[in-house]
Formats: sequence, structure tokens, C-alpha cells
Amino acid sequence: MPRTPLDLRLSVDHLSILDSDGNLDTALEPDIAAGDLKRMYRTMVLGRRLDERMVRLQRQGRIGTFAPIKGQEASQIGAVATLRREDWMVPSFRETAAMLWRGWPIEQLLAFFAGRLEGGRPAPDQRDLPITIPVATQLPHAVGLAYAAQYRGDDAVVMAFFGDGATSEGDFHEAMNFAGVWHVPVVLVCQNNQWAISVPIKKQTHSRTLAQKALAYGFPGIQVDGNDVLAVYAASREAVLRAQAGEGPTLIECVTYRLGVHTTADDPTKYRSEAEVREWERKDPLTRFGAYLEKKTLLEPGLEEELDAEIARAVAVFESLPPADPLTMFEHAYGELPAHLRAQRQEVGERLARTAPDPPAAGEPLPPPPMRGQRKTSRWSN
Amino acid sequence: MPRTPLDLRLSVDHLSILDSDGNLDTALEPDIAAGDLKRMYRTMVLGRRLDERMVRLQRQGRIGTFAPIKGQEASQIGAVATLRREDWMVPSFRETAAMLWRGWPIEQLLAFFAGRLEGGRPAPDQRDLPITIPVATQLPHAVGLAYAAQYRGDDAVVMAFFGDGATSEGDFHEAMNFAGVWHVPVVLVCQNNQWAISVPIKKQTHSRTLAQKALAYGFPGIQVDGNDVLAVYAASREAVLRAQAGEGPTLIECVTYRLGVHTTADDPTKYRSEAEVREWERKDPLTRFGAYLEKKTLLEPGLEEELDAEIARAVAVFESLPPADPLTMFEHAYGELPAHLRAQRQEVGERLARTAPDPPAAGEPLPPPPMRGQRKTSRWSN
Amino acid sequence: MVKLNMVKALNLALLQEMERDPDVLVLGEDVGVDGGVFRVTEDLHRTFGGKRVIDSPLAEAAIVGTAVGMALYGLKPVCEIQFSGFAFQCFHQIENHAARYRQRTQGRFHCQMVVRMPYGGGVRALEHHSESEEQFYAQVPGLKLVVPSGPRNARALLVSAIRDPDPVIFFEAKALYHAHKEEVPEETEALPIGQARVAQEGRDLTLIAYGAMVRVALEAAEVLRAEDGAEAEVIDLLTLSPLDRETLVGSVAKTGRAVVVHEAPRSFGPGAEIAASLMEGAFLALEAPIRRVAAVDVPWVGFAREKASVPDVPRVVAAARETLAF
Amino acid sequence: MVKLNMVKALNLALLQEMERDPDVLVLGEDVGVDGGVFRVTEDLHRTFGGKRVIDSPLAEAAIVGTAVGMALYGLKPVCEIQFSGFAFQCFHQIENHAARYRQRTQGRFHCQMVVRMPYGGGVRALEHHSESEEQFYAQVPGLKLVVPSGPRNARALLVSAIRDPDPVIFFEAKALYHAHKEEVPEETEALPIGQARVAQEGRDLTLIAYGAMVRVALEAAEVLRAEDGAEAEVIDLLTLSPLDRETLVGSVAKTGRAVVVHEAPRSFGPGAEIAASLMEGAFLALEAPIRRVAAVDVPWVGFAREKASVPDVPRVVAAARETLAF
Ligand SMILES: Cc1ncc(C[n+]2csc(CCOP(=O)(O)OP(=O)(O)O)c2C)c(N)n1
Ligand SMILES: Cc1ncc(C[n+]2csc(CCOP(=O)(O)OP(=O)(O)O)c2C)c(N)n1
Ligand SMILES: [Mg+2]
Ligand SMILES: [Mg+2]
Repeated sequence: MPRTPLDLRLSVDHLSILDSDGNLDTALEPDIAAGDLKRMYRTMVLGRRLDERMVRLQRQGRIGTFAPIKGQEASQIGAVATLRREDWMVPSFRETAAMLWRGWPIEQLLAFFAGRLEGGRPAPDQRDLPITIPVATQLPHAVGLAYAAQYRGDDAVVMAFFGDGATSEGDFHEAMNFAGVWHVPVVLVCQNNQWAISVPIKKQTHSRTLAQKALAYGFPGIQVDGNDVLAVYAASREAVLRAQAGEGPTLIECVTYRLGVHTTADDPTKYRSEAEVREWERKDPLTRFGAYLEKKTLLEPGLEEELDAEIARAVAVFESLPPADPLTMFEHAYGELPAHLRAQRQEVGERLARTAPDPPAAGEPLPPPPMRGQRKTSRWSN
Repeated sequence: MPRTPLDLRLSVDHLSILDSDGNLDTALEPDIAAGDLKRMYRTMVLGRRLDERMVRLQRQGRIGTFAPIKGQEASQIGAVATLRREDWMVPSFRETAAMLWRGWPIEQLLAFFAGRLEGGRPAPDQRDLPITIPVATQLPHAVGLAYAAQYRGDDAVVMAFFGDGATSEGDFHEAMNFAGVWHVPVVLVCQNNQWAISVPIKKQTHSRTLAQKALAYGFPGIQVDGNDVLAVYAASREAVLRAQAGEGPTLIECVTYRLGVHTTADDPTKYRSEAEVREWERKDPLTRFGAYLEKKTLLEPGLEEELDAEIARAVAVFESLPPADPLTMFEHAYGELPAHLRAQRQEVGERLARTAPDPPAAGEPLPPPPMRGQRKTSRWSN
Repeated sequence: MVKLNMVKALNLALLQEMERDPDVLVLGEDVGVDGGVFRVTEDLHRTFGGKRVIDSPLAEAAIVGTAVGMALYGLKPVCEIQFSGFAFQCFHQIENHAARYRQRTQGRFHCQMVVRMPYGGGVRALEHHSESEEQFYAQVPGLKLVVPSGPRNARALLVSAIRDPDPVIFFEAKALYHAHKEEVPEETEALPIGQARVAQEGRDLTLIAYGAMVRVALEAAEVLRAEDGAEAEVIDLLTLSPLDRETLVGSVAKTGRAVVVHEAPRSFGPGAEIAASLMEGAFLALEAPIRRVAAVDVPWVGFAREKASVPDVPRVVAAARETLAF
Repeated sequence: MVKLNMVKALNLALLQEMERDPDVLVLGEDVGVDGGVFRVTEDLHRTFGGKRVIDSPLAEAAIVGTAVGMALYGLKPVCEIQFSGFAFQCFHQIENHAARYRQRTQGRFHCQMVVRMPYGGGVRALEHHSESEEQFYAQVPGLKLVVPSGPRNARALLVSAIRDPDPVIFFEAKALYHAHKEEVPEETEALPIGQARVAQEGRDLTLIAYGAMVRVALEAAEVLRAEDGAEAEVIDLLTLSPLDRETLVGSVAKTGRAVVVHEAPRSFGPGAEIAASLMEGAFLALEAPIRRVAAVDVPWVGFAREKASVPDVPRVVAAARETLAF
């Protein structure tokens, strides 16, 4: 065979069920119970409203920098909605909606972004990892969790989130490769929101899709309309079922868009056009899903107000948290505090007793940070 | 488009020109001048003979551990033979034949494996990087060199070598991705010799070929019979010409086999069968290329003896090297020696003057190393 | 002279070096169109174009690894790692290669390159955005590690780093970026790498600091003068590696007492080397043990608790008083 | 009791811990069928199968990164990094995650895992195969760093490391693997992590070492006794972090003099912390500056020149004599 194309069956599908013009492919429409549909929509809206509230809290100095999710609600909720409680969720740093779905209390997320360690503690029975900040580094953890589940004979599936930029990191590659070789029950959900801070996907990789990267590891990749919660759900469900059935990993590329700032320290007007943003605003996942629910008469009146009240209650809880006790910073450094840390804790304790006034309570406004940030962008000024 | 296969043209060719039964695809036969064919064969044989000589030197304690190339001569020479002197060659640690082709003196390679820094110094006009030991870490350097060539408007192409195991490392992925995005003149030659020490390719990745990994980065990958020097040459030539023409990177997977030990500290009988080795011995690249040259009456009589004499001369030069002067270890730590190293050099100098007998000359036998190694394996016992 | 903050001063250094030498180029995440998340590379992309000011994919090892390749070719890349907390991703490229090519090739190749990274706390940032990892670089033979303490020396040291034939790790304290402005000459100026600065003379005790802690040390010195009548000499290291032991030992030989201040965790941190070197160089002059004021030895305390960990003026003053009273 | 070299002793620890606890598993490059390039995991694959003794792909970050995931699930992975010189590839996983999950999740998750790696010279090996990188781990809060000095304590410490609820970096001196055999009890035995061992008592000076340097220190002590009539106390650290300052200070409070010996480069190395801690803890007892005998501060000297860099008995003796004569 001198020069022969190898028969490797290298192909990638694109999945779209409910498009931005409201067209629905009924043959592919996933069968989701009404209650679940309502809860999905509710969590998407909650995510969006919380985002907005958090921007204000950040502007007021009550929390630090965070990464808004606006535009990506469908990619997150369509995916996590296919998980059971005993499955694992491994977020990156932009999964507020997914985390809300998985039961993270709002006040805890706020505490996290207020620089409090308490914010990172999952509930005792919760199979979620906390927010991971170094891009792509959580992906090997997801694969390790999936290996452990398989090793123990547990039925659990692991779902991990990451961005388009994350696919450039070595850790993405190594995790994908281990997932393929070990054939573990992991679903890798890439939210391709077109940008990694200021770097557009075209500068991130020369491959035409991110889904096709799975082919390098010998397992399936699929591209879905990430603003179509039904498509994301359908693809995720298929992947979760494959994983449960011992058929190994799947990469899902959700094609979506970050409508807001990268983080509250970012100014997107520096690197992208208003026109592009407007274009994507027309594909808003909330509008589309809302219309779908409307047809099914599943829209709850007064939902937004209800969610705002829920947020307000959580903010109140957050603001009434007692001030962070510096001495607790030693608590979980090790299983048992070693001698040198006992000495340091004592030293800090004595110092605080001598000098420090009480640190401000969590919700109290703090002085503006000396680093760049808080640029007002048109998209957040309303 | 509900669920549509994307038209991504994801395919990989396999190239074979001269098979192990001597069948030649004359349509694809590359046009190589007789003198070049002879030099290619000569270097392949030199590589094989030197390998054998080095094993004996290692057994005698005259050099340390090294990685033999037996079986991979075609993959190396077919590839580097397409380079010009102004092109760059970036080896890993198993490219003795390629390095000989590129002009590295034998005695210098011996010095390298005798733990002497002098062994790593390329000639002033030589565009070769030295041996790189940490797997895959040289690949970003190759991409950076290629970027620099492009930046300067130089015509140079960069060719980098690595193994199948290397494709699992994050650095491989990151280098491939940068190569794709930057569209640089680099040719990435993977010698898939089926094993990474004791780990077979099946445990290394779940993808069916290594060539298809290029598809994740949006540039071509091709699989060639790596024991067929004509196929390796043809694929490399095409890739080099593409690179020169500004058409970007290529990944070449040479399917070959390591017939010997991983390094002289390895015992392959622990992890692979004699039968597998015998199987591949029948595909020996030297036999195949020798037969091809014989038909062209290009085989030089007495070649082996001549090469053995060349090796013997080099070994003699190596053995007569003056002992390594410890004080020179400070020489190239920095462009200019900082104060603390001047102090350390002085201290070492005084100490040596007081106490040390001359260290043994490079070629003098050294005591056997305390680490495992030097296991006799059947393949090396003859 | 223009009055610039540290961000603008660094930007000026890059601009002028790039104008001067076409081999100097910049690469990293968001350094191009966006001008860097801290704006240190602002406008360079517009001035020099995308081939010289490269918005790289999100991969630190390849940023440094390709820069190594560029440097081997003869270019002089300046990499930006977005936060020092993400530099462990490229640590193998720094330690295995940038630091070693010169020796490995016995001078045939070398890596004239700079790796800039913002480090340190005080900016209410999340995990991996507030840590101080200078020790990891200080201890790698073959590297130089520079830590400026203000706009003017930051600019002059970055110029030197770019011109230095060896790989230089350039730590920029985030807390200093916008902290204050200084007069900076328009003409390029350079400061020697490897030389500490006596920021303030004194004879009773030596305070040793670098980066954002220099200001803390100077303020502590002020308190000591005002409240204790003690004259502290303040040394601003500027370069951590190679360490200017001569200046340090000279000062402590005179004062007999020293306090080292840094934001990195205390144990096995830079203060240890400074203390050990001072003991070796000025043992007979020492009137008290050298104290270290540093962050606590826990992974990350969260910015809500950061103040209790990172050295501040009262802690330095307290340590100085104990040292004076010893 | 059986007489075992360090390789076999470590192998025994792994075997027995795996028999005892089904959550313990082993992963790394060539640890399975091949039994590890140094044979430390020999036969485990045969005994426990490929699911528990995993021949991983060639990727250090994923070895440690997936082990972190396994540990979060409740397994107790023991990773092997083939040589410490290749551990920078996974350093971000160690520093960013293994060391931090406990604190990040406030105790909800933690990483009970071990990362074993051979380190150090004396084996005529190539670049990245002979270096001593212990300082990089010693300084990371959240980690423990153990360095055994012989077969019996290696086995007992590996047992403790596997049972320890925190991530333990386990440095194995290659030079010790086959250096000597020791009686090792067949019954499992454990040694406390964080506790140094007084290898030999003495009152004139303290020699402080760990790993392969303990033997060098003991031999130096012997020379000092025989030739100088000086009694050296030899401390074998066993654990570098957390450092057993109490034992160190106790010894130097008695002897007043100390020499620290290590294979890592001198500047910013472990000896600095030891010296600084001793100054803090035993200042008034010190009769001479604490000396450090360490490798020279250059990237890699090549094994043909290694002997001139790595500490040996004559160098330790010389440093001890200077210290005694101070
Ligand atoms: C290892 C690492 N490098 C750099 C950063 C800084 N950083 C934070 S988010 C980000 C971009 C991430 O892009 P993408 O993966 O597409 O996710 P998105 O922000 O779009 O959700 C960068 C560079 C980081 N957090 N981690
Ligand atoms: C980063 C790194 N990890 C581990 C090693 C140890 N090691 C040396 S060669 C090798 C296997 C390499 O396999 P492959 O890439 O297939 O090349 P081959 O040896 O087959 O030529 C390993 C694990 C290394 N040199 N570098
Ligand atoms: Mg993105
Ligand atoms: Mg191989």
C-alpha cells in the first residue's frame, strides 16, 4: 500500500435542536420532565441575575474579582442537568450556574469571591470539586476521580468543565490522553465561548473545531450549539449514558459566547467589537429556552422577582457573616498542625491580641483594590 | 442542521515505498543522487556499528548509560537527509545516526555519554541543538527556532525528533498547537518505535495512529513505514518543501521498532517477547536498503571494516582526551561568573590543589556504577 | 523626566528596548491587543505589530519553551507570565532549559531572555494570584532573579534584564504597579543586576527587603527613628540572585543586627539564605540572631485573612525592637 | 528479620501496605510490568494486577494530577516519578493542588498520596538524572518531605508516608539503592514523620545531613574522632519538612557548632533554613558560624566532574575542623 488513506473514521458531528429562530427538531428533542425543565430555566435565570448582583457587589468592594457567566447558562445547565447527585462535577472558575444547580449556596459563592476560605468547602455529601483557578489543571483530577469510581466499582460519572483557552494547556492534553487510555467514565465539557480573555479562538488553535481534538485520543468528540440547552442536554445525556455503560470518555464542545466581561477586571472593548457582541446577544440562551417553555406553558410568572429575593436573602446572610478569624488560616494546612505552624499560630494570636482591631465583616465595603479593574463597560453599565 | 457530520476532511495517509519483501513502488521512488544514497547507507551502518561499539564501552565502564538506535536508522537518516546545512536539527536522546549525519564527531558523542560537558557543544556553525533528555521538552524549542527563522525572514526549516512516548507529554501538545497557530516551518518527526521503555504504544494512547494527532492542531499528519528509508525520505522531503514554501508544519509518524534495549540500563526481556523482536528483525531497515542499493550497484565493499576503523580512531581520540578539569565546570554557568561562583571556584581550586589525585582520563575504566543496569540481554550478548 | 507609575515605567522600558533592538520581542497571554492584563505591554502591539508582540495561546510551558528556541536563534524574547502563580506550568522549561543551555552547549548557545511575572499580595485577588514564589527561582543555578521596588528602578532593571546575556526572571510586585509615581528620565537608563541598594543609611540595625516590602521596611525605619531613636539601615536587594552578599555583610558588619522581610512563606524562604550568608560573613559582628518577618507557612490564606500573614510595619517594628533589645 | 537493600526494603513497604489496604495503588512510568526502572515496584504488578499497579502514559503532570483526583475520591495513590529531574513537569500539580486541596476545601477533601522519586548523584548518570531538588519541595506549605538514609528507615518511613493523611514527597537517594543491606523486620514497622534521628551522639560539634549524605557525615565523624579526638554528633534529618527544629536546636545548644551537608546546590538550599533556624534557636550557644557543605551553584557539572561538586568526607572533615578551630 504505497500511499493510502487510512480508514480511521475520523469525524465529528454538530448537534443543534432548538435554534435561535425557535425552530425545533422534534425528532431529537430530549424527553425532560416538566419539573426538570422548570428547574433548569430557573437556575439559568438565577445564574444570570446573580451575575448582575455580583457585579454590583464587586463594584462596591464587597467581593473581589470574579468571572461572569452571561451567555453561557445553557452550556452549563444543559450539561449538569444530566448528572445525578452521586456523579461528580469538576468546575473551572466560570460555572456559577452549574454550581447553583449542584447545590452550592449563594452565600458561599459570595464568601469565596470575598477571599474567604470557607467559600471553597463543598457540603459533606456533595461530590463537587471547588472552583479551580489555574486553567485546565482540574482536568487530570476529573480523570483521576473517574478512575477511582471505576476502581471501586461505583457507578459514578465525572463531568468536568473548561474553556476554549484551556485546550491549549498541556494538562488538557495529558488528561484527555489518560482518559482515553484508561477508558474512564468522564465527560469533558468545553465551553467554547470564543475568547480566552482577549485571545480569540483563531489565535488559540488552528484546528477548525475543538471537538475534533478528541480524535487525537481515540474517543468521540461532538460539537453542539452551546446556546441551545436542549442540544447540550441531549449530547451530555448521551455522553453520561456511554460513560455509565463503560464506553469511556466523551468530549463535548459547546459553541457559545461570553456576553460580558472576562472578569470584573477586564475591559472587552479593547479587543472585540460591539457588533460581535450584538450578534451573539440575538442567540441568547435564555430567550430561546424561555420561548420554548412558554409554548409548553411552563414559564413561571414572577420568577425573576422571586430569584432576586432569593439572592437578596443570600446577600444578607453573606453580609452578616462574622469577620474572618485570621487564626483559622492555620486550620486545614495539614491534617495535624506541625510544630512550626503551632508556633506561628501562637505568634499571630499574640500579635492580634495586642494590636489588631477587628477586621471588617465580610459584607462591609473594603477599600478599592490597588490593581487595575472595575473599568465600566457598556455591557455592564445598565 | 440538527445532527450533521461536519465536513472537516480529517484523514491520514500511510506511505510505504520499498517494503520488507523488496517490492518497490517506482512511481513514488524519490529521486536521490547516487552519492547521497551511498552516504545515507553509510551513515545508517555507521550508526549501527557505533551502537555496538558503545555498548562494549559502556560495559567496560568507559562511558555511562546511553540509548541505542538499532532498528531506527531509516527513520533518522531518511528524515535528516532532506535537510540542508542551514536547516536546524533538534534531537531527543536517541538520534545517534541523525547526529552523525549532521556532523557530530563520534568522539564528541562518546564524551557526552562519558558525562563530559564538552560533549554537548555543537560546532560554531552547526545548527543543531544538543541532546535533550527530558522527553518532549525540546519540541517547543524547535517551534521557537522556526518562529525565529520566519521572523528574521530566513529560509531555514527546523526538524525535531521525538518518540511515541513523547506524544503523551504536555510539551508535545503545546508545541504542536503553537506550531499550528504560528504556521511555522517545522517538521515534527515521531519515531514510533512501539515502546517507551516498557510501555507499549497501546498503553500510551488510545488513538489508532500518532499521525492523526496532527488533526487536533489543524495541520497534516502522515504515517510512514519508518523502516523504509525511501518512504521516510519522501515524506520528509514533502514536509520540508511545504515548510520552505510557507505552508506550515507537518507531523510525520515513522512506524519503526527499537530492536535493542531502551538504554544500557534496561532489560527488555521483562516486558516484551522474543517473537515480537524476531518479527521486526525481518523488517530491518539496513537489509532492505542494502538490497535496494545492491540492485543499483551502489554497495561499497569493505564498508563495515572501514566504518569500524573510523570508530576505532574516534575511540582512540576519546580515550586520549585529557581528564576533565573540574574547574571548568564553572565556565559556562553564566555569561560572566558572579561573585559567589568566583568564590566557589576558588574554594574548589584550593581543595583540588591540596587533596585530589588526577581524576581518571575519559577512557579509563571506572568502577561499576551502584545503580541497576548492565543486565545482559540476549540481544546484546553476541 | 516624566512622572510614571511602575506599569508605565515598565512599558517605557519595553518600548525603548524594542525600538533600539529589532531582536527584542514580547510574547505571552493577552500581551498584544489587550496590552497585558496589567497593561504593562500597552500599545506595543499597535507600534510593533503582532509578529513582535505575540498574543500566544494559553500555555505557559510553550511560551517559555518557544522563547528558549527563539533565544537559541539569537532573538531576545521577553515573556510575560500572567501571574507568578501560573509559572509552575513552565517551571520545567525554565529549570531544565533556559537556565542550562549555556552550560549544556559550553557557550555555543545561550538564552538571552526575560520572563516577567507579577507576584505578591495586597491586591485582594484570588488563589494563585497573591503568592510570592521568588525562592523557587532564586535557587536555580543559571538564572538571575530581579525584583524592583519602584517605577524608576523597575524601568532601569528591565532594560538591564533585556540586555543581560543570561535568562532573567523579573518579578513585579502587583502591589507596586499603581502604588506611586516617580520621576523617570526619558533617556534610557540601566541599573546593574546583582547589586543591592542602600535605601537608607543607619547604624543600629539593618532592615533587608525587596519588592513591595521595601516600603514597609522604610516605614518601619521611620517609626523606629521617631519612637525609639534607632537608626535603621534599609537595604533594597533589587536582585535576589545572584545575591549581593558584599553589601549585606558590609552593612551588618557595621550594625550587628538585622531583620529580613519578605512576603514569601518563612520556612526555606529567601530569608533563610540571607540569614545564613550573614552568619557566614559577619558572625563575629552579630549581636543578635537575624530575624525573619515573612508570611506564614500555609498554602493560601485567602485575601480576607491576608493581612494577618503578610508582613506589615508593626510586625517589622516589633521584630526590630526585639533584635535591638537582644 | 531479613537483610535487604533499600530497593527491596521499599518494595516490601509497598507490598505490605497494598496487602493491608485495598485503597493503596501505585502509578507511574514503567512501574508495572517492568517493576520500575530501579525495581522498587518489582512484582507488584504480578501480585495486584494492572488496575492497581498502573503503567501510565509518559506524562508526569497527569500522573500526579490523576493521583490527586484518586486521592480526592478516597484512594491512596503512590506515584513514582522516574527521576526527580523530571518532576518539574508535575510541579504545578503538586504545588497548585496536592498541597492545597485540604485547605482550599477546609478539610472536606484532602490528598492522602505519596510521590516517590529517586534523586541525587553518585551514579554516573546523565543530566537531570543526578540532581538534588529537595529544596523545591521543602518550601511548599502543605507538603511533607521525607528523605530516608538506609533500608530500614526507608521502609518504615514509606509505610508512614502512605498512611499519612497529607501529601508526602518521598525522596530516595539513588546512591543508596544498592549501597548496603540492613536487617529489616518482617512485621510492618513505621517511623514518625517529622522526627530527626540522632545517628551518633557527640558533644564537640553537630553534623547535620540526610539521605546519602548521612553516611558521609558518619564517616567524617569517624575521621574526626580518630584524627582530631573530636566527638561529632550526627543528626540524620529523615524528614526535611516539617523540619525537626527541636532536635537540631537541642543538639547545637549542646555542641555550639554545626556543619550542614547536602547534595543540593548551596545557595538558597536546605542548609540555609537549617542554619537560619539554628541561629534563631541557639544563638547564644553558637561558638562558630554554621557551615554549609553543598554542591556548587551551577546547573549540572556532568558526572565526569561530579566528585568535585558533591560533598565528600574530606570536605566535611575540613569544614568541621574550621568550625572547631573558629
Ligand atoms: C494556568 C493559567 N494560566 C493563566 C491564567 C489566567 N487566566 C485566567 S482565565 C484565562 C482565560 C481562560 O480562557 P478560557 O479557557 O477560554 O475560559 P473562559 O475564561 O473563556 O471561560 C486566563 C489566561 C490562569 N488562570 N491559569
Ligand atoms: C520528562 C521525562 N520523563 C521521563 C523520562 C525517562 N525516560 C527516558 S526515555 C523514556 C521513554 C521514552 O519513550 P519514547 O518517547 O517512545 O522514546 P524512545 O525511548 O522509545 O526512543 C522515559 C520514560 C524522561 N527522560 N523525561
Ligand atoms: Mg473562553
Ligand atoms: Mg518509543
